[in-house]
Amino acid sequence: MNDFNEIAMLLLIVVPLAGSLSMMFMPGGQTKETWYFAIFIAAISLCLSLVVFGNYDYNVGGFQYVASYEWLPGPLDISLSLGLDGISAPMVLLNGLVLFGGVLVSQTVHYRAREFFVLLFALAAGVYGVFVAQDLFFLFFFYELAVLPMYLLIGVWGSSTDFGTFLRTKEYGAMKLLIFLVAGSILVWIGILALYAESSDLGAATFSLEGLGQLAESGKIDEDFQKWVFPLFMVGFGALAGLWPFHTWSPDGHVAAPTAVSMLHAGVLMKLGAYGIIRVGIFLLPEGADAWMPVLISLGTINVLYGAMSAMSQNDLKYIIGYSSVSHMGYVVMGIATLDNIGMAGAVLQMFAHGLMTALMFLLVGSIYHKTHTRDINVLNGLASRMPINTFFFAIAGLASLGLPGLSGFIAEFMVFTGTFRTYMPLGILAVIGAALTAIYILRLLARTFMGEADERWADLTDSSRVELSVGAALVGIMIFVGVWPEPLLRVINVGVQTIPGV
Amino acid sequence: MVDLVWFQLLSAILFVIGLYGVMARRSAVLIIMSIELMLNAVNINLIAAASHMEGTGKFSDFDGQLIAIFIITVAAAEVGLALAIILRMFKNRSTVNVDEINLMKW
Amino acid sequence: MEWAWLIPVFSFASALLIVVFGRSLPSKGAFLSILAIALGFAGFWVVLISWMGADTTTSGCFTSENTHLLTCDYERTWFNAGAVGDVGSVSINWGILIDPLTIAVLGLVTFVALMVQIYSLAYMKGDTRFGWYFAIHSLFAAAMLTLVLADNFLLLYVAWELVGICSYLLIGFWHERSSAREAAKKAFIVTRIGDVGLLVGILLIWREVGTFSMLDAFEAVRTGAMSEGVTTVAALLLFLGAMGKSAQMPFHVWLPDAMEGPTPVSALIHAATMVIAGVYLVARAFPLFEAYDADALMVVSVVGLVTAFVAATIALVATDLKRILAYSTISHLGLMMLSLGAFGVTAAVFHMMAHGFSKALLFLGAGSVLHSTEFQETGEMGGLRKVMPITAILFSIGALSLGGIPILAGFWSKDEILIAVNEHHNVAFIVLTLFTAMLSALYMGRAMFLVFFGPLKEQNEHAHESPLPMTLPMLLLGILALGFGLISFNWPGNYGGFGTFIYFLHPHEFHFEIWLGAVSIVLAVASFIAAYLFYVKRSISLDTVRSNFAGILNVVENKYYFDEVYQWTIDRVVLVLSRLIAFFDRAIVNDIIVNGPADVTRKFGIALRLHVTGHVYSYILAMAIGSVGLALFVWWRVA
Amino acid sequence: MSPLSDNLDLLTPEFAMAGLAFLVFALDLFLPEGRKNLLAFVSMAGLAVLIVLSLVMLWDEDKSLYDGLLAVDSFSLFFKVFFMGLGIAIILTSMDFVENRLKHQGEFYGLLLFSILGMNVMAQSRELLTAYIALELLSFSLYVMVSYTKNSDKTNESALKYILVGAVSSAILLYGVSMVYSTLGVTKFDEIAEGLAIVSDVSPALWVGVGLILVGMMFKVSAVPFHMWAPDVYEGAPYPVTAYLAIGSKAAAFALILRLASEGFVPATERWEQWQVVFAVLAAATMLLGNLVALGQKNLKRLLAYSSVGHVGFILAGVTALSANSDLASNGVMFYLVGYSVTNLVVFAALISFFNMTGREMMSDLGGLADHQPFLAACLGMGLFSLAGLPIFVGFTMKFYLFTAVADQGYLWLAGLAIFSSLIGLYYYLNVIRYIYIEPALTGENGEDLLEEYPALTKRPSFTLITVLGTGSAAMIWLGVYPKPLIDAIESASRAIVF
Repeated sequence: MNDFNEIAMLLLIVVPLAGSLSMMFMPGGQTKETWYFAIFIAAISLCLSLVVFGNYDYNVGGFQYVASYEWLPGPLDISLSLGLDGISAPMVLLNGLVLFGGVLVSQTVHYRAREFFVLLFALAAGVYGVFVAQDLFFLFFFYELAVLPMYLLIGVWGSSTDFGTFLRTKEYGAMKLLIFLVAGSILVWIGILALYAESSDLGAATFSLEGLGQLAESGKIDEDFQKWVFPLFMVGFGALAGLWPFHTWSPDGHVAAPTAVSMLHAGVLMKLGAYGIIRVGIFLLPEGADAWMPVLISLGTINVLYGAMSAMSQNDLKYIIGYSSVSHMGYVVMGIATLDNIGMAGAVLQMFAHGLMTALMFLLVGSIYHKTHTRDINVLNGLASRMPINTFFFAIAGLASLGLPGLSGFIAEFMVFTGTFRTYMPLGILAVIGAALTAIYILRLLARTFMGEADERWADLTDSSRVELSVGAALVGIMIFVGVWPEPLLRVINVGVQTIPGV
Repeated sequence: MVDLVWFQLLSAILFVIGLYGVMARRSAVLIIMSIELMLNAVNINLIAAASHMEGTGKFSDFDGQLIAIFIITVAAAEVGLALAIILRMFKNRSTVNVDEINLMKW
Repeated sequence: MEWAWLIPVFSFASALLIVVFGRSLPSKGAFLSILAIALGFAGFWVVLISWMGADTTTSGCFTSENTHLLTCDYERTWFNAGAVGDVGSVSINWGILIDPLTIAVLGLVTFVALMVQIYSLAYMKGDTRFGWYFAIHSLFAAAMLTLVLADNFLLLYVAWELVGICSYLLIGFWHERSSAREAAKKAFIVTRIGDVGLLVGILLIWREVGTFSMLDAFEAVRTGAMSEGVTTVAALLLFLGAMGKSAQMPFHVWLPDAMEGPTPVSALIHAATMVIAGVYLVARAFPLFEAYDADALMVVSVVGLVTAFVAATIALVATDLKRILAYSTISHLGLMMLSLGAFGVTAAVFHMMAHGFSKALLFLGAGSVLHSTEFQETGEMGGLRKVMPITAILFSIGALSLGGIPILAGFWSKDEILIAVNEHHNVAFIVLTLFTAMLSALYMGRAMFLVFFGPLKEQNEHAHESPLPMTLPMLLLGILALGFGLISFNWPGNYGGFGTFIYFLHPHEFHFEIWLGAVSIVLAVASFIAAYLFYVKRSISLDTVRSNFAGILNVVENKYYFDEVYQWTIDRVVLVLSRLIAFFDRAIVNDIIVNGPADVTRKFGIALRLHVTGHVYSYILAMAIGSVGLALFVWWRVA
Repeated sequence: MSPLSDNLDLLTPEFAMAGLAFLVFALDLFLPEGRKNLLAFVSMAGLAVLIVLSLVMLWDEDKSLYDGLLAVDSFSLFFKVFFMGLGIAIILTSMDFVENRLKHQGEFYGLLLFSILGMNVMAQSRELLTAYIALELLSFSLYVMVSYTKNSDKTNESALKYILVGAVSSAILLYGVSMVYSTLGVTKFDEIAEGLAIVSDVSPALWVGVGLILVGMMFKVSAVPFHMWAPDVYEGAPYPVTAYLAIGSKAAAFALILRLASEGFVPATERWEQWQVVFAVLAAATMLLGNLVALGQKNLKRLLAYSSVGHVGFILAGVTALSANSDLASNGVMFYLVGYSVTNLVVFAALISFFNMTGREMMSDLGGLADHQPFLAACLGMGLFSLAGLPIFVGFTMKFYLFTAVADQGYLWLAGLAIFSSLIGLYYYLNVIRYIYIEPALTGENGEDLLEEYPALTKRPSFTLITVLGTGSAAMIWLGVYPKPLIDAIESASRAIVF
């Protein structure tokens, strides 16, 4: 059984990667067939994700299905080590879900569909890789792999928008996104090299998370060293998590990105950053983390409030959701920065919850944009009467976003609040206020876009397609399920959080 | 015997003159000649060093002279090649003034 | 009683079923909703009876040290935050807490909800979103019942938010109207401000006590584990939540606007049930409020009194029938708060129920009028008793009850409040309370007379009495509005009156303060007569009164400019700040801090390329300089 | 002291290579104009045979010939095979170009073979004069190849600049050699190391000499501030020659630098640690300037020239990190050389293919390439991503390896700077990718469709180029995800020079 799981872990990376490579050789122009094949690959990935998540034994905890494949022995000591713990297991599941949903709704991609899926699966493979890698080299390898296809995905299949006073072209969005994220990753890279050099000085040169973790645990890593290296990871990974003030790539990226890419981008990609802060920053540099947490949690709080305030005066649906992502990732950051078992578990759950919620929102916005060719909430109106299903889903997603109990977002935010109250109470209060601000922009969006009398120009609009309906229903179902009964997810997360040093 | 330092000094002066010529001259042919001057500075240095310290046990072979001969040979070939290119240049552009040879820049 | 959790679950299930299968169900699933709430009502009786028969030996039941009441608590783990057994982990429970307070409110909610849903069958007939309406109604009922049953603050908060969202959805039910849309948004956001306080309060209590269980929190307060400062702050924070939900000043602005929703919704949510959640919360968390020096209670009573008075004055001048009722609701909610602030838990709960039945009745009556005349302004009505007699009678019962005419339910409960206020507060309070009570009678009389008495207008001649599904619920509610007050008496048997059923610390035998009762009766009757003279006989000219108080009236008619202040705050502060931040984000953070270095780098690169001049001698010069530099550098490093 | 004829057989591949070159020259005389293509195949076949021959004959050899002038060890074998392999690839890449755009095809291949011979000897030489001669053999061949399209003004100019600057640089190099010679009296690397280690006085002559030798090397690899010739020469030279310059001559120079540094400088450990930082500064300046200046380039060849300057900076950072007790840095440098060559080969092959079709070489000309040449676009895109250092391509892995080595030697700041420079690099690589994938196809000057003007754009690239592109791309990915076999070979090679 264990062998089976180990293989499944390897396949998690191999299947999308192989799918990506093999699609390169498919004949071009056959959109439908390509889509079917993509669904096939995504379905396998989803099944694998479910399998590894389902088989994770939360009674035992720790890293499971640990397997190591020799890659470069010798002084560098790099091996493809895989393992799953309570933090990465939900993330793997999330990626499986969002990927599958994203591929399904990419039915509307007709232009160079083959290349689109090639890149999409490369991205997915990277994301899976980051979540299961137990070696800094591979973690970083997959991290960059997940970022790289974004440029083309946005640049080629994205859309440019003129906002009157300023213009956001897809080229700009794509370029900024990639440069920004790679700029973040260079800090990470420097941090990784510094860690390696340090471990080499200590006579145990390695990139393996386990080895470095043992060094950290034994307290051999100098505290001053930790204190200057940790911010590298904090800011580097933080950039991908949308940490203020390194967040501007995110809304602009969303505005330019096509639907499936936005889904994956906000749904899972931003989580890589937060995951990296936990997995690399806090696990390997506990003392450094401890010293920097006040800064991190302050930034997280700014994220929450600033994102919400910015979202409030946006007029483009995607900007609103983009800034809302910034705001919500703030809760993740805050939860992490509490270094508290509830706060941290809340952060991980928030990653999952926000992933689903925001994916759903982008799906729906994509559907609206596809049909109306606008995302301006001043132009759209009364869509509820034309697209009741879409409206319903959007309302659910919006309500999840404003932290309505019974939906996944609430449990997560609530746990973050509790964690924060135990550690940094004043900031916790600000976070609660931030959650209230969310209501303002979400309701504004709902009121402007969906409610009211529909214009005549929207008379011919059709509701969500069957594919969108099923994806939306599935996502809503999971959101409600997690909101009502989070225990299946939380018990896994709880044991994962348990092992974080300093918690 | 004259001290080695003087030879080194002579060689250095020659070399710098050659270098100056390379930079100051505008005709490609004269630049080539300046380069020859630099190479000859090298040769003087080598031969002086080799002959000066013969028998001190430091220099077991005629290395210096050997190198010098090689340099002379290679330099001859180099000049030949360079002149061919300059000739080609003159045929195409009717000038060998390096001031005018800057189609490609930045 | 362990199975009491089923009561909300019925309604949850019905909501879910209607959403998923609604289109293919007969009557779009409305019957499911009614069935569920009827089961809930039955459940209420089961709970009541089994509680009566229970004692401390019953599983889960014990006598509360705080209230001295028989309390039953049942809980199951919902989820664990943090691994089980770890330091700092918390188990979060589903739990129900059954004590008389729960039971009383349970009865109110299930009964009124049942009535209103039956009423809605006819009222909402033909609406395009008929099924959706009932789905939310069910969801609301479920959430409200959960709120009432919850044994921990977290679950209460969950339900609290859910009722809020249902209210939002129902106010905005006719979202095609922009006023409805705005009202819904306003309602949600204003209450949400209060919710911030509530959540912060809950988390603060958790921080101190380490659990969300109410009983544990009360215990901590009682034993002094929670310090005075924290307790007071927590209580005030909870009260902030209550103020939002129960439309206390200055958060009352949403409730009048909420009248944009269908009238049965106003009856159920914005009169009888949801808005009392705040009062319920304060009553439920009373041990927190009354602990130590009960500083928090002072705040509660002042807020309640001011609200009651201010809202009453507005109700007096409002012209929209539903808005009159809405301000009346606010005013009465204020009275309940005032009562709580005066340690009158029993009185508050009693009034909550009496008001609930009466106000629901009034709204349903108003709905009946609206349904038939399609007018909402009282100016357009008059004399309707001639065409809709049943409605007229029932509406009048409700109005008289709220006005405080003896033997009707409202009289008894108002009297209890007056007694509580008289006992615990100074003269100013009781005077103002009495004055408010008088105003209450006055505006009730005004509404009643303006609508149903006087000459019938031509435009209303086609109006007709409403169908049975509408009148029957009104009738049932009318009976309660008439007779509910009787439960306050000591009846033979082991029932010792309402004050022995619900109390805090010690039972209140029913008693009657003669002079207070007399004053209040006189005031109420006089007010009704005055109203009759003003609005039916027109024997006292309104215009002279108006001209005498023109300045004040202007302020009152503009609702004390609350809306304007809020609007200004939002337009000039929040939105401006938001635009500022958005602009800052785009223009400063993005265009300067992010794009800036990138542009500078690129321009620098472009400028830097000029060093490759294209002249071969400059290359050689660079090389020469480089050679000298490099050689010297090597030498310098070594030397 | 061994006689000159000692172990002469170990040089068989070199003799054979010279013979092959002469054979090509000779055959050229006899072949009719239309059949010159045959020469390419002869050269390639010869190179292939020589690769096999070298592998069979020299496997596991570790000999020093002619009293230590030449080394036949696994290091030189590695580079020999690498260079000859590159030769085959370059010939494949240039065949179309040579056939359609150049005269005197025979001499082209012959000169190419001679330059490879020079490169092979560079990798083997352990003595300054030998190294110099080999270097000049390579340079002279390149001078001629650069000026191959002799009627083009640009080509003339680049050839003239190249030879003038090159001659000056070799004069400087020789002057450095003469200084070292006149102070230490030796020219062999290992003896230089001994001399540097024991010499106690810090005579300027010696160290300035060492510095000037470095200048000669740095010119060859076009490190800042000796890089200015590179963009001009790259731009003016015929496309395949540009590719060859960027890939081959640079790799050979680095092979020489590696051996010189690890046999001549590093063993004098204390001294090396003193002036190691010189390399670090050179590296830093090179990588920063190369990448920065590339930001403003419009011409693809110039862009790639500056980009290669940037990469040289990275490799120099690796050279900085050479150490007597760890082979990580030399492994890293070699891995980088191989990876960079493969990647650049793919990029150039794709660009040459495009040039063959259109004769255009500006960045904006690539607009819409993905639409009419998806395969070309994909290869070019992958190559550029690899150059930018993104996974799953070798560019990422090689950078990671090299920078780790740099950081491990305590030069974390240099590694950090290198990583930062690659970020700058990413921008302009992405810019090219933007044209390929995002921008619409360019229309001609009169608004006509590019496709109409260049009907070749609708046809497939030639078979030879597809071969190069396909294998190159596959190698790029393969080395990126599983470099172990290559690293094993590199480790055994670097053992020959490090320990």
